[in-house]
Order: sequence, then C-alpha cells, then structure tokens
Amino acid sequence: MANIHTVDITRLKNGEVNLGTSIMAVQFDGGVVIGADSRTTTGSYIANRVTDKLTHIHDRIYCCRSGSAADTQAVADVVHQHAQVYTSVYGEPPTVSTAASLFEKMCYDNKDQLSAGIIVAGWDKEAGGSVYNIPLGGGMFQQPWAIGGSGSTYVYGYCDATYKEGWNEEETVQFVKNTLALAMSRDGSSGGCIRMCVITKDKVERHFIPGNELPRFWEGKEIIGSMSGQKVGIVA
Amino acid sequence: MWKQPAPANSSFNEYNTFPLPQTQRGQSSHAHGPVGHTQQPLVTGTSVLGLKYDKGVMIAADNLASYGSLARFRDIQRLHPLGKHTLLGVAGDMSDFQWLKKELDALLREEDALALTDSHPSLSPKNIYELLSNLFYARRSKMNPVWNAVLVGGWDKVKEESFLAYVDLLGTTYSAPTLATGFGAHLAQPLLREAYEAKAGIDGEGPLLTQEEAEKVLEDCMKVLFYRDARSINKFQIATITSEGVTISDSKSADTYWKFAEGLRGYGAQTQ
Amino acid sequence: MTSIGTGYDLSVSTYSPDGRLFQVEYANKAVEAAGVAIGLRCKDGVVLGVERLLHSKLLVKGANRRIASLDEHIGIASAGLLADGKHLTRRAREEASSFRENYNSPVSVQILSDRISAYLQAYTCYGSVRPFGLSSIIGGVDKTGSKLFCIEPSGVYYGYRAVAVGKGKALAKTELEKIVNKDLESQQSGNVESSLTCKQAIDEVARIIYLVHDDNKDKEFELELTWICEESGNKHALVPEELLKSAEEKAKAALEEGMEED
Amino acid sequence: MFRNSYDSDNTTFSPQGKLFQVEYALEAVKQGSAAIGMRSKTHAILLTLKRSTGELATYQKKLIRIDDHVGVAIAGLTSDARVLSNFMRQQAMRSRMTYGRAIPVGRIVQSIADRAQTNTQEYGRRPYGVGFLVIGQDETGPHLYEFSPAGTAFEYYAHSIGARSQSAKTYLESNFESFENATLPELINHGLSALNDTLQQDKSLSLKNTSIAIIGPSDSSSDIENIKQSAAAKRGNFRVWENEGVENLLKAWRRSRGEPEDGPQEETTPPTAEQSQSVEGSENAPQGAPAAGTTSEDVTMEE
Repeated sequence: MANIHTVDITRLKNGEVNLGTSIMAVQFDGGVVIGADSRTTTGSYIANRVTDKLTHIHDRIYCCRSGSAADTQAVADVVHQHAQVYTSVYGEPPTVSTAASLFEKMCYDNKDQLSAGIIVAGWDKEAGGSVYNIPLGGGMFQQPWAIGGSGSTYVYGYCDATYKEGWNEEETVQFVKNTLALAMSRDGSSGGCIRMCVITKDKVERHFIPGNELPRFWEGKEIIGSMSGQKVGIVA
Repeated sequence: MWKQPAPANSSFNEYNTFPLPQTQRGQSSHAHGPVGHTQQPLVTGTSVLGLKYDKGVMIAADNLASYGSLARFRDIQRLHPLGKHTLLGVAGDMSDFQWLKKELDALLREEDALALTDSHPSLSPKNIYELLSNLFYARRSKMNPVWNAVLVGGWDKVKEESFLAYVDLLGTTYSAPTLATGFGAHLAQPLLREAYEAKAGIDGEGPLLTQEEAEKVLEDCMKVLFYRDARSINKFQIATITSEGVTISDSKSADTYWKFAEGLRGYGAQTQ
Repeated sequence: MTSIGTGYDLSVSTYSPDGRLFQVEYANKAVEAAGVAIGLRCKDGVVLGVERLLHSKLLVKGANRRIASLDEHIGIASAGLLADGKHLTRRAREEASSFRENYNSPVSVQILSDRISAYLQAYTCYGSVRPFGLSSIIGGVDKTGSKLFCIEPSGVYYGYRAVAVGKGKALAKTELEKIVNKDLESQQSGNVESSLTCKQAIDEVARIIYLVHDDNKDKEFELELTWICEESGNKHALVPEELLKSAEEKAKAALEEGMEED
Repeated sequence: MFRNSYDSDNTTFSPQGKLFQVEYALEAVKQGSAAIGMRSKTHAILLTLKRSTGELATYQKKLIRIDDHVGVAIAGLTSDARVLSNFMRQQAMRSRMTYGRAIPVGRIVQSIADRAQTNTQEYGRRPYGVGFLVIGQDETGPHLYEFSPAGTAFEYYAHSIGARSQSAKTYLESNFESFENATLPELINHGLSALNDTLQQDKSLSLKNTSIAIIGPSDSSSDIENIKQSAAAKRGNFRVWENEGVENLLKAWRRSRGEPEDGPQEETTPPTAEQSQSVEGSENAPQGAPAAGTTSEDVTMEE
C-alpha cells in the first residue's frame, strides 16, 4: 500500500482541479473592468461550468485567478486577510499596487509549490484604476490591459488590434466581453458564461453573460463537404 | 536562449496549453529527499550588450519579456540604475530580476541613510559586482540559482575609469571592454569587439570609440539581434554611465532592411 | 516625587501606589540633559535641527551627527542617551525597510512613528529591560504631505506643527509658538495650513537653537540642520553648507540685536 | 552594600536619569593604563603604555590589529576587549568578502557600540568594562574614534583614555591644532610627549612599556620605522612598533626634546659591573638575543 510519505506531489498536483481559463482586466479613465470565463476542469472533464473566478480582495480590489484552483484560492484568501489587517492597522485601504505586491511576494517565494497566474485590478485614490499581471513564477507587471490563462494565447492578436486608449466604461466592457468570447470559442479549457466586474471609485458592479447569450463571431457558414440537407441514397 | 516553458507533459493535463513550472525533485520521491527548486525560468528577457567608450560605458537591452515564444510584455525595462554610478543590464528570468532590484535598492537605501551620518561614499560598481558574484555563486551552490545573466556597468570614481563586468546564474564572472549575454554573446560580441579593436587595437591601448560611434555600434548590434534572435523585439534602450552619472535613453528602434528579399524566389533553382 | 526611595521606583514593571511608573519618569530626566532638538513643519517640507553640545574640543568638526535618516524621506532627531538613539534608529530603519518590502511603497511618517512608539512602549513593560532614555522627533514628507511627530520614552507620541525636546525646550517651544501663531495670523480664516517655507524655517530653527544655547551658557556647540523638501529632492538631506552658514550668521546677528534690547 | 539603591543593575535609572552601572563601567576603563590616539590629514596613530604585573610577567599588549586598515588600543578589561575585537575582525572580514570593500571605520566602531548598548539595557548583563581608541583609514581618509562602554562612539582629532589620561588630554588640547598638517615623525613626537605626561613621577618611557601603532604611509625622510621589517609599513597598513622596534621612534622623540637619545637609565637596583655593561649598550637587548634589526616580531601579522 502506498503510504502517504511516498506519494509524488507532482503527480498529485497534475491531477488537481485547474482553471484552464480565460481572464482579463482593462483599465479605463476612472476604473477597471475585469472579466473571466466560468469553466473549471479536471483533465477534460468540466468540474464546474459556472465558476466565479473574479475574487474579492478588498472594497475596490479584485483579482482574476488562473492556474490551480486550490493554489489561487489559498493565495487569494491570504492576501484578502492581509488587506483586512492592513486596513484596520493603518486606517486606510491598501492600494492596488500594495495588494498586487502581496500576491507577487507569495507567488514568487513559493514558485516551486504554486501554479498560479493572477491578474490584480482595482481602483485606489492614488492611481485611479490600475491593472497588475502576476504570471506563473512571480514577477509583477503593470499594464493598461492584461489577459491571462490558457485562452489568452488565442486572443493576443485581437487585443493588440482592438485596444485603444481613452475608452469609457461601456466601450471597455464591450472589449472585455468580446475578447473573452473569442478566447472561449477557441480554447477548450475555457467556456461557460462570462462574468465581468466594473470597479470605480463609486461602485463595484457585476455583469453576467449567460453561456447561451455570448457574443458570436464568424463560425463558418456550413460544414464544408457535408451532405446535410441533401438526400442520401440508401443502398439496399 | 532560455529554455522553452515545459511542454504539456502529463496525462492528467493534456489540455493545458500554458506552461507549468517544471520542478526537479530528487530521484527518490521520499518526503525527506533532497529539496527541489525551480530549474527553469518562465518570463524571460534576452541579450544585454555592454561596451566601453571614451567617456564611460554603454549598456543596451530590448524591452521584451517573453513567455516561452510568446512576446508577452513588450514595454518592460531591463536596465536598472543603482545609485549614481552603477547600472545593471539583466537577461533571464524577470521575476528574479525584480527580486534582485528590490534587494539591491534596499541595500543602497540603507547605505544612503548611513551616509547622512558618516558621509562615506556608497558602494562602488566594483563593490556591487563583488556582491552579485557572491550572491549568484551562493545561490547556485544551494541548487537554487538566480536565473539571470547580468552586465554591471559603472564609473569608478577613485580610479577615474569605466567599469564593465559579467556575472551569471552559475556564478561565472569575467570582465572585458565589450560584453554580451545570451544570443548576444554569439551574434553581437564579435561585432562589438571588431569595432572596439578597430580603434583601440587588440591591446586596447589606442583611442576608444566616441559616444556617437559607440551608440552606432550598439544600435547595429541590436538590429542584428532583432534579425536573428527569435526572442527579441525591435524596441530597446541604451544606458550611458560616465563620471557625470547614469542616463537611460527613451525606447528606440533600429532601421531594418528587408527590400533585398523582394525578388527572391523559391529555395533553389526556382526562378518565378 | 515623594515616592522616591520607597522601592516602587526601581523597576519599570512596578507601579507606585499612586499609579505611576517612576522608571519611565526617570528616563525622561535623561532627555532633559541633552542639547535641544527641534522640528518644524512647513508648507513644503520639514526642517530638523539639533544643538550638538561638544563635550570636548578635540571632537572632529561636523562629525558625530545626532540627526539620522530612517528612509529616503524620513529623518530622526533625538535627545537623550546617544547610544539609545542609535539603537532606536537602527530599529526604525528596519521597520521602514520591511514596510517597503511587504507593501511595495514607502512607509508614511505616521505609520513609522506608530511602529517606533510600539517598540518604545515594549521597553516600559518588563522588568528585564529599561525604557529608552530618549525623546525623538520624526519628520518627513510622504503622500499625505509634510509630517512631524515626537515620541517620548513612554511610547506616547503626538503630531506637531513644531516641537522641541531636550535642555531648554521650554524656551524653544515659546519661540516656535510665536512663529506658528504669526504664520496662522497672516492667513485667511479657515486655512490652517502653514505658509512657512523650509528656506525660512532653517533660519528660524537656527535662531532658536542659538538663542536656547545662549540662555544656557553652556559648553561649545555645533548647529546641525537637515531638511526634506523640494530643494533636497524630497529626500532627507543635510542643509547645504551655504544655507547653513547664512542661517548661522543671521542667528548670531539676531542674538546680538536681542542683547542690545535687553 | 551599595552606594545607593539605583546602582545595583543596569536596567535601573536613577531619579536623575543616570545609569550608575554604566558609569561604574566607565571607571573600569580608567583602571587600565593610558592609551592615546591622534590623527593628521594623512595618518592616524595610537600610543600606549604597557604594564607588567611583575618581574616574571611580560608586558600586557594593548594594541590589536583588526584589519589592514583598522586597529585598536584598549584600556580596561582585556578579556572584554578580546571579545569585541574579535567581533570587529569578523565585521571587517565580512565586508571584504561580500563587497570587496574595506569596512568604513565609523561603521565598524558603531557595530561594537551597538553591541555595548544592548548590555546597558537588558537585565542580567553588565556593560563592557573596556574602552577602545580605534584608528583606521577608509575612502574618507584617516580616522580616530573612541568607543566607550556606554555604547557611544565619537570621532576625535586626538584623544586619550585610561589611567592618568587627563594629563595627556591637557597636552593634546593645547597642541591638536597643529596635528592636521603634521608629518608622521612630528605626530609621533607629540603623541609620545602626551603619553609621557601620563607617567608617574619616577617612571619614563622605555622600549618595554611603550608601543606605537601607525596607519598611513611610512616617512621616507626619516628612519624611525624599519620598513624592511614590516610589509605593512611599506603599504601604509596598520602596524605596531614595540620593544626594539620602537627604539628609533623613542630616540627621535628624545632628540626633538633636546634630551639624551638613550633616555634616563633605570636605577632601581645598583648596577653590578656586568649589568652596567649591558646598560651601556642597549638597555633592552638581553644577552644572547639577536642584534636589533632582526629580532622584532612583526606583530602586524603581515605575511
């Protein structure tokens, strides 16, 4: 019988629940829009089709999680706790940069143990809306827009071609929605619904796009070479 | 130059298309076996070039942080000033680079605080280089390397001469009037040497390149690297370190030439 | 202090019957013997000044400074046991540095003062230690503007517009109050922010230190001035030599003028 | 038993805000024999008066090399000095190993001052019972510091500690303005004059009781230092001259004062014929010892 001490942790980790994901955050004048798909997989089985990957860290700070569900939840919980302590000790909320640094420190210091790719975004009174990308292995990169998770690789080109500075809230929400829909349509590890969140000085507002109402793009008119709609001769 | 992210390798993970850190653990899977550490960089920067010229030293690096073959962050700076007369140009893992920046900035901040009391000069480029050499060697000896190759450029105020030296994740150290890391060591170093020796001679006794000449050589090298290094982009910065201090240029790009290929046909005998 | 010698004043972990901690009060006595230290908050920054008493003429000029840096943007001027001052400075630097490490942003003067105060307080709780014989002025500029605090041996701290500790602090405080009041009067009602600039403040601080020193008729001294303002790149730095010299000249002139009036 | 109720431990303030245990520790420093330190623009030197506990004992060394660029003179409890100077050596080596930098003098002194401060604030410890004069040279030039058990470190142009050091201080205070631009021989002569002032009436400076440490280039225009014997002297590093090594320095000093070069002869016991012979020669060379110039140990531990 395999005793617990001889279990190879890497094999164990490979079997765990992953957020093979599409996540995104975009800054606009006065705030940020964050978004994510809702699919959680173990291998090719969809363990949860309505996951919420937009995680509350503080009043005006959220993160989008990708990678191991267990790891990213644990890290987010710890940072959430830090942020609460920070507020009660120092009498003011942490900045987005500070929250991102707390994430970064955990991800970097434990890079051997974690698979976590996190986007931290939110609003603070010093910087307004801001977005920080913390990829696997740590490191902290501030960006006007960030995408992450397995689905993101399919939509870099779309984002580069589409993103413009100076959008308002509505335009930004539209951009996030379209990008995620495109990523989800090409990435088997992403899918389900789109969850979004607008964070500004005055509000944290959720948006939900059900899986049957996703924006649709070119999907091909017909099945080429198919005989659907035609009579097929039946050979006796 | 830096290894690719790990391929999706496990049967449990066959639909994962993003890289996971590959952790190399001891042969035995025993819980008390050797401690494993990350053996691979994830977000990486490519070559850094360094060149001594008549007024000091120049260091160049592009603005890209790659994620495997993905050009993930195209607006990051890989040149980091330390105090008034030292600058690092860093290739390799960008999270380690950011860690290194934090550590060194904290150290220099402490030095500055002490200097208010005793007016002692801060750490010289040589001192910082020595520290880095020890740090990199110690970490690789713990099987937990700081995954970078670093060029240290500086101005030695006592000797009144420029400083340029290399240290990498293995603790390897050397110094020369022209230096390059990674792909640059193969592609740019010969060009830098050629330009340097054309004026200074093999012994370096002759006159050094002027500011304009040095900048031109570096820009040419960055262009060659853009042509031939698949992890580079045509957007880079050049830092100059002189007795006056450190200046880092705005991002710029080299003029590239592709027109010659217009009439090219096929891959051999084909003519149309 | 009627309880002196009754045995209730030997340890910091013992209250006297009337609820006092005599060891903390005695620690304050160590502060009163020290050369005066002054902090003055201005609209564009903070000025710190110290009357560095010279116990020997063999001491190197300009050395043995009593004002130290805690971070780029925060300075500390202490009065009391010098060695305790170095101890506290070292600790405060560690706090400032760890804040940066954890939160990726410079510590505010208020938060750092709070942490230092907690550290001092711990030395008033246990019989195994003694309190710091030290009062410290912490001044700096952060995202909330220019800030000034003074921490006493008990760990108690307050924010100030202007503050003085050490020998002759009463006279110094009177002078500082005059400056602050004049500053307030010259402003429109409702506006409570200072209109004093650091450049003006260094002259005032120098003048007060010369005045206080003259009042004590003490041993020789050297004037030590630092500031944090735009001219110093918003970093804690020594006041440039020329400005220090001119402030000293003016202070001496003011002193002579004052004598003629008497 | 105690002088007052506030002096029995180091964690108790007196009502006047004094720490009696620290003040008593300062008394321990005064029990030690005198040490003097001085600096010029180019040099820093230490001069000490060594004591011997009796005819059969050697003279207690009072100068300790820390590194090429730092050395100390001690007064007080020798064993405490050993602990602190070893700590200084570690600090000095650490700086050289990690940064390739000679540790700044002020900072190495502060490192032991910080340690000493702890011993004045935590119960169950006693303050160190030793004072140091530290000389050194760094990127900001030569320095002289005094370290005291109170946990303080002050920088001086010239200073003296230990028994009867006040007499030396009086000399230094009236002469220190000329030290800044003094040559090495001039500086040493001033130092020996100051040291001489700390002696009791019937004593004089001799090869046995005088030791001198120098940091800075040796003086090429005089032969007061035997460079052949000391690689440290050649390089301007910390070196100690004592016994035969101090002979030329003492002679030069006596000449400068217009005294006989060989100094006053000791007259504790009436010289026998045999002894008087050796006294006529070199007071210090015992029979059978190699001639001066080859005997002196290189106490700086150079190579």
